[in-house]
Amino acid sequence: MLILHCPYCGVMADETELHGGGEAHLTRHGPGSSDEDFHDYLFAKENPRGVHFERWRHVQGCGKWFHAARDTATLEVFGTYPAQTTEPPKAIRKAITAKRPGWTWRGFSDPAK
Amino acid sequence: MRRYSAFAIAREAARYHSGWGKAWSSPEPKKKYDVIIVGAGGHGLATAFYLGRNFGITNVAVIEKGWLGGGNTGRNTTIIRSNYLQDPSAAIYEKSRSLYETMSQDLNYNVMFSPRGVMMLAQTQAEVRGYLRTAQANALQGVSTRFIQPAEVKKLVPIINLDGPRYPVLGALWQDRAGTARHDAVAWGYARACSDMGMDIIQQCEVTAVRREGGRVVGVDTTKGAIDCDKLGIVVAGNSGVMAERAGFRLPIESVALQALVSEPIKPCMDVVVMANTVHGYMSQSDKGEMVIGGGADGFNNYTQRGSFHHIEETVRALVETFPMVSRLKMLRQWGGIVDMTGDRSPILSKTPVEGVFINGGWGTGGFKATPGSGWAMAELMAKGHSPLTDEFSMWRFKEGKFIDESVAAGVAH
Amino acid sequence: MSEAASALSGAAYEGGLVRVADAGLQGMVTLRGDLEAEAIRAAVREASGCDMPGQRAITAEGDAAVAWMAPDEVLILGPHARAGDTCAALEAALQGQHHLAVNVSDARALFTVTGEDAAVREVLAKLAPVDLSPGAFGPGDFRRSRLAQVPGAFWMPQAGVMRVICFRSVAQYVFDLLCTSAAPGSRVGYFEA
Amino acid sequence: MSTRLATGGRLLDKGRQVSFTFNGKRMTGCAGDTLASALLANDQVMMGRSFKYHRPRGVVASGAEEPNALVGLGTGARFEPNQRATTTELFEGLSAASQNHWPSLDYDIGAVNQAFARFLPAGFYYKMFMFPRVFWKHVYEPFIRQSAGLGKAPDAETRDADTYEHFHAYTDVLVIGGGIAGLQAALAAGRSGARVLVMEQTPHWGGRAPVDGGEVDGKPAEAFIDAAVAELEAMDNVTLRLRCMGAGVYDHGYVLGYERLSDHAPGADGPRHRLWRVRAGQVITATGAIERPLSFAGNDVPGVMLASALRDYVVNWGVSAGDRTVVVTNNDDAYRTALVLLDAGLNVPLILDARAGGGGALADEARARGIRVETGKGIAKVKGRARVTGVAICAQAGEGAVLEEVPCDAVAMSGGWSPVVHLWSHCGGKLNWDDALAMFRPDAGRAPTGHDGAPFVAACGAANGEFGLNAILKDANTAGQTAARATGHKPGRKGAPKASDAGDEAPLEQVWLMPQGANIKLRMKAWLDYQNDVKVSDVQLAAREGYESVEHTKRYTTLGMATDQGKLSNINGLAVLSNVLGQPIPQAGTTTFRPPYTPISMGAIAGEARGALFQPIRRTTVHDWHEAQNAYMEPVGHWRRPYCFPKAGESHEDAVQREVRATRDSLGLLDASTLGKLIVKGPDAGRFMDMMYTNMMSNLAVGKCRYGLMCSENGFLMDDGVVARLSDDTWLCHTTTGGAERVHAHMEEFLQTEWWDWQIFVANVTEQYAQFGVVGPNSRKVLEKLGGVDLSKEALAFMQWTEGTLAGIESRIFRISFSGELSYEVAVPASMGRAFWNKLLEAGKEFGVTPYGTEALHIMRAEKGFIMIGDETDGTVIPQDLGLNWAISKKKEDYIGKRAQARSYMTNPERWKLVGLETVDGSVLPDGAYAVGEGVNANGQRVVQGRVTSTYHSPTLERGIAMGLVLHGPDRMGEVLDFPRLDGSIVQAKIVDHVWFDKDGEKQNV
Repeated sequence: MLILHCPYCGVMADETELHGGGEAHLTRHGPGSSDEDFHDYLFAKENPRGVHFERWRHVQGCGKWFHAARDTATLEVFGTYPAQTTEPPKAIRKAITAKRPGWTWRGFSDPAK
Repeated sequence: MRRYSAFAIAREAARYHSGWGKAWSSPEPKKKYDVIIVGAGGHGLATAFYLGRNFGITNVAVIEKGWLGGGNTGRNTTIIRSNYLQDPSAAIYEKSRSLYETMSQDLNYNVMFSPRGVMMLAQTQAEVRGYLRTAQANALQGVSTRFIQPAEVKKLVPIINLDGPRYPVLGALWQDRAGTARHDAVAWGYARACSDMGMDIIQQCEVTAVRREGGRVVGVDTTKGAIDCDKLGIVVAGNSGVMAERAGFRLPIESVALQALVSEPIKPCMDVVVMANTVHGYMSQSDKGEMVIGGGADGFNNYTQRGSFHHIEETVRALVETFPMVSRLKMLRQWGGIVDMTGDRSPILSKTPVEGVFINGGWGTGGFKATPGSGWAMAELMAKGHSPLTDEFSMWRFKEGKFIDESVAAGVAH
Repeated sequence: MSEAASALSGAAYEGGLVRVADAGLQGMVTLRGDLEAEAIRAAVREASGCDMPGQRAITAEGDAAVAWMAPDEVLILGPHARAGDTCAALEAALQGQHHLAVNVSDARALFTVTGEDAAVREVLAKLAPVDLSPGAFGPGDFRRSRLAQVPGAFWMPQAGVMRVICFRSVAQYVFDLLCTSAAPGSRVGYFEA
Repeated sequence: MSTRLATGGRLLDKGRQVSFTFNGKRMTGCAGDTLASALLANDQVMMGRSFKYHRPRGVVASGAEEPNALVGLGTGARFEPNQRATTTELFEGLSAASQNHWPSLDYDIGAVNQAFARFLPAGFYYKMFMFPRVFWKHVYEPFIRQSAGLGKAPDAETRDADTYEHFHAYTDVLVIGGGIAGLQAALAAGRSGARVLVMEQTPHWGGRAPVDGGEVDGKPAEAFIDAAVAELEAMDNVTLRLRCMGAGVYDHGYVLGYERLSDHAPGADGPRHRLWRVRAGQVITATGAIERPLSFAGNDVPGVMLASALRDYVVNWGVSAGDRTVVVTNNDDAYRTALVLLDAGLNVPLILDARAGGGGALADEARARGIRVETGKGIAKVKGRARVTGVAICAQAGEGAVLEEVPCDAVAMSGGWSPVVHLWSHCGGKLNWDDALAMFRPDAGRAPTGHDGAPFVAACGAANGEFGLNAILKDANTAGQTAARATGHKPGRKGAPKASDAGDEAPLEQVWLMPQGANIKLRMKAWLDYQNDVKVSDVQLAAREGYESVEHTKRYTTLGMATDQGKLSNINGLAVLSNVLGQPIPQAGTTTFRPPYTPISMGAIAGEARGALFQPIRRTTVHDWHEAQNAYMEPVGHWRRPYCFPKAGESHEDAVQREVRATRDSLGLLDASTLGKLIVKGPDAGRFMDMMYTNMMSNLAVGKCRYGLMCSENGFLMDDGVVARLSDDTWLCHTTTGGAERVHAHMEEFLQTEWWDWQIFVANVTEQYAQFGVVGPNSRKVLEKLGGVDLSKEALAFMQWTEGTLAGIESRIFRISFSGELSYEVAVPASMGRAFWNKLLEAGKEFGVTPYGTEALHIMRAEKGFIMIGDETDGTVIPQDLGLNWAISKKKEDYIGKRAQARSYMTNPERWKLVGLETVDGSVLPDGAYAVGEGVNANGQRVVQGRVTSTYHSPTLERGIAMGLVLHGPDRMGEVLDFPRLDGSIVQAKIVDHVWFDKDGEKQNV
């Protein structure tokens, strides 16, 4: 029973107000992309035991999509941020580094490096 | 192996059961095996068993990081059925169901397969059509199912409320040879039989790396040292993604927590398994008398194996609506199991980009019922390089857009 | 428009912890746009007489109010008969400014829950995963959440009064929920000062 | 015998007699009794039968940990099985029945199992019942099921008479447990100004302290409790709840509280149970500790009880379990029981202290008061079957040779205490083994962590392994202050009050089996798990057979899996297992603690969601009218739509056929309000629409409508509907019923997470409008009759829309057709929906206006060859399969789903394609039937080459028509396929064009 901060509403929203949307920071691959890229876009989802970036929608609330950085093994939430970005904000990445030094996720890692 | 029987028990009773030996041995690993199976859950042990039984491959180790049968094998709701819509699913689940029928005798271990019948309620017109279609498909697949009318539903399940204010029961898809089994016993029975064939079941041993040479597997590193092998089967529900990464490839799988609960035990009141998919609840009664209830999956990646609450809530209210007497029972225990979900919610039984490495995972919510069939098919795949039961379950099907989607019976209407 | 009917035609429930009533026809206009833009703020002020509310707030003036729905959305409340005109006025005022103004008066139902302040809070707290203690929620606040199994929103024009909005099609469900939550003998006593 | 004492009973109101029945026998207790104490007062020590061997069982404990005293409580609509007598408050008229026996508690046929106990060791069922195979289902299993189970099932046709509710509470600090630790923690936290919620599962504050004695600040513990409660009650920021159990601790500070409001007063106003759904910043578990039984032969004979429970019964409820009580212990605490019994005037012939060195100050006191104390001794065996008659004494160090037999009618046993760590552990709190105190206690360094990664649960008092009033109060005070600080409050300086602890206690000695060398016969009678009948010998057998992990042992023997979840048995079982394996206890580890702490009612979990509130029913503005016409309604999503409107005596099938004919002949009305309506507006709306739909939508002219298809990114057809262009920058999208929310979410997802720089707003206006299909040759006439809008062919051509005032009501009129008839859909504001519907009915009278339902809608669309989402599509179908290539723009570079549809299997010519199907004999093809091909596949399954997607009897064509997906279908017109029926017979159908009705569109274009 998660509770996540909605960066739009400013509330700590109960999981029952939210809808999980899977992996964050996807790059859409449309016509012209390779089979490999298209497959990865739709199916090859990150599934780490540890730091993970994912999408949530505050569906029973302001209706906005946001991103969360969360540990899938401890459920610790390092931070949430609006979905209108292609990479996690530096502050979020720093917050993760403080708790999980040496973390990486896809191409992202400690901003100091 | 000491044969189990009533006579053996009677003999042992005379000496207060002091003569029973170990059900399986727990040896230290050898330097090398023909085949290593990672994961001593039901599927992994079954794979080893059929490698030996069907292909004579017995130089096998089953490596388990925890205790055998300690994962989803012991956390599921024990339902066994094969009334699937799509041909590839029906094939492997029906194979599985038929193996369950003789499993106790095959293993000389009573797994209490109880062919009490599984009923899937149709509560909307769309579900009626969906299950009629399934019944048609099953008839051609050699799976014995029937679409039954409400009166027969009530006869089979006296505690059901046919006329709920929200979703009256319009009929049901009924598979009378489906049922339940004692989940732990399946793992224990296979373990004992594997051990008896000379296979090594190595518990408390984690595989930390998969060693490869020239794109081919040569062995694994474990917490009990390096072990060589010619072939490697990864059968680690809930951890498939993590193990695949150690073998150097990615899987189209996500891990989520699936919720389940049981009530306090009561005297027998329901002889069949009932699944109500419109309202998201299913229930059966264990031999101990507990009502065994399956809930939904959390909508986010999760490795905690902890119970969550709101899916339980949704399930319980569905059951109270469908079986009003449930209202005055009590929830005894709830838990979560980590299940692997693929892009089409069907499993992956497949070769992998690493030669000699085979993957069996992604069973989602359907793993337990598939245990023997999955082991049978996986053994054939590993021994022969292909199996008609696994051909459609390749990990590359997603790239082609060739899905095995079982959710279609619950189509959305107008 | 004498034949116009609200979702439950003025149904009311008394005899429980609080009074629950269908508040009748209510004008509601959804306005989406850049809430920081002066043109939008001015148009809202012009159309409602209210200031642009801040995050999760509601401002009121006379029979009008403006509720913060999302960072790019407000709900303008006013008399039912005037909603169409409000839309048209916004449309006219916001020529050239990206926005969407749409009359949603009939898409929704509005209920009024009145009674002892603590009891009113309690009735809602049985349904919504929201901290409804006086320190966390009070007049001026506006909250979108869920009411048991459906989306809803609510605010307190004053102590002891809660206004609850839901979609029109589930008006009966929400009314029944509120009445059930207000059933006699179900006082919780959590919000007593 | 057990009896009511003249003195004692601090919780009783002895002046108020309460009558109740047990197994039909009338009995009397006092207000304040539990059912268990009242039964004891009536000399009813035996309260049930065990699960496996059906042995007679008496009450063992006095609280939530009770394994034996389970009863069926109440009758009829308020019957509930498996209620613990120890936590059931007595009320006037209570009716209870013992369980798991036939024909009666005293004479139980099932008790024959005892005679076979030797043949029924742990896991016996895994080793037998295998032959002959069919016997499992028909003989063995039914027998096992019948003898297992506990209470009887509530009646199937009776409906629960009670109601339930949920309550969402937010608090800084949640204290679970209202003993002195909980109260002190609450005081410490409450004084800081933090919001505090305290839950106590019993109806009383103070926990064990008033029974165990001791002084706080120089006054009796009870006075401290009263003062603490008074101070807490006076704080505005503190809420106290009795009869409210902390049931489960979940992730991110989520806690379930289970409040039993009227279990003690059935039928009272209000809900029976309330489920608290708490979000707490910090959780303090002050849940106390539970005494452990000792494992000796016959430790399950009625009359053998926990020493603390015997004490509780005397002090709290003024009842004695027996006149002569032998105390057996491995620690000093049990001496308190002996002293309390003496104080109550009861006889304690003997204290058996398994420790060679005996006890401390309390032991001295016992001796001083004349009690015989034997050290280094234990019980070899309890005498008696349905009731203790005496004990046989032996040396603890030996193998059980009997030294002496002592007559008695009760045994008080104490094997030490186990902190209640359940709630600490639910969410991942870890434990340490304390070898001196022989218990697992919370490891504060490995507490459960919350959303911020910081610990959010702290245990205090006995739950934290602290014993003695001083230590408990200090620990609790610290926990309260720490929790306050963690939630941003500043705790005061005030320390814990000083308490007077009893004198020195001698250390406990670990005793896991009595005597330590007990032979197999004794071990087979030494119970670990009372309810599930698991004995020391069973655990030993499991370990010997290789079930070495604690999870294996638990599952093989069923230890700890009963309704008490092993509260009394887990540690004892674990210790026995560890001893067999020759490993220290912590190495074996514990099983996982799962919520709830004690079972909670399903009714409470469902809460208000039952009956009409089970799920929302969405209603259109004319829902009531439909119901008043006795329409047969079908659920579609959360909506209910009329399937048909049968007249009196008319079958559903006949009604549907009538509705179709009436519509095609004259005029039909359809409530289409459930169709989704989304407005898409903005400078970039055109290109957005082109991405959302497979068709080109940006070039749709204002005033016109176009049928559009929407796919998922995975290529599959997900929705369809008519799109109208309202203005230069605004489109109105119709979706399927129930599709509105899904499609809206789909649009918002792409807008917010993919193209957030595009200027578009989407609004869901589905419910703003009531929308009605006015269908049939007379549809124009009836609308013209209503008047106000020019609906001539010239003014409003097919696939156009207009706005105006129809019959005085502001309307938007779409000239579209899903039936092939001349047809309009009219949208009016929902507040005018019913009024407009009435006007349509009134004006339509002269045309024989016929409201029709979803099935007639289906038939008419099928006759016309239109596909239906959910019939022709099932999530695996792409538009190309349905011959809808005309609706897929070739000009567009991209749309959602386009890339997916280019994958190899999507372009495979072997994909089944949509065709019409006509049975050769005119009959209706069975729903879902498959067309078979030649032979079988590699898995022995019949080869198939197509399937029916929808099938109807067409009243227009007076024959069966169907649509289906068939291999190379469109190239095989005229071919006849075989469709097996479920009975095995074959129905043949010819492949035909799937448009039957008015292929050229002459009717809809008039």
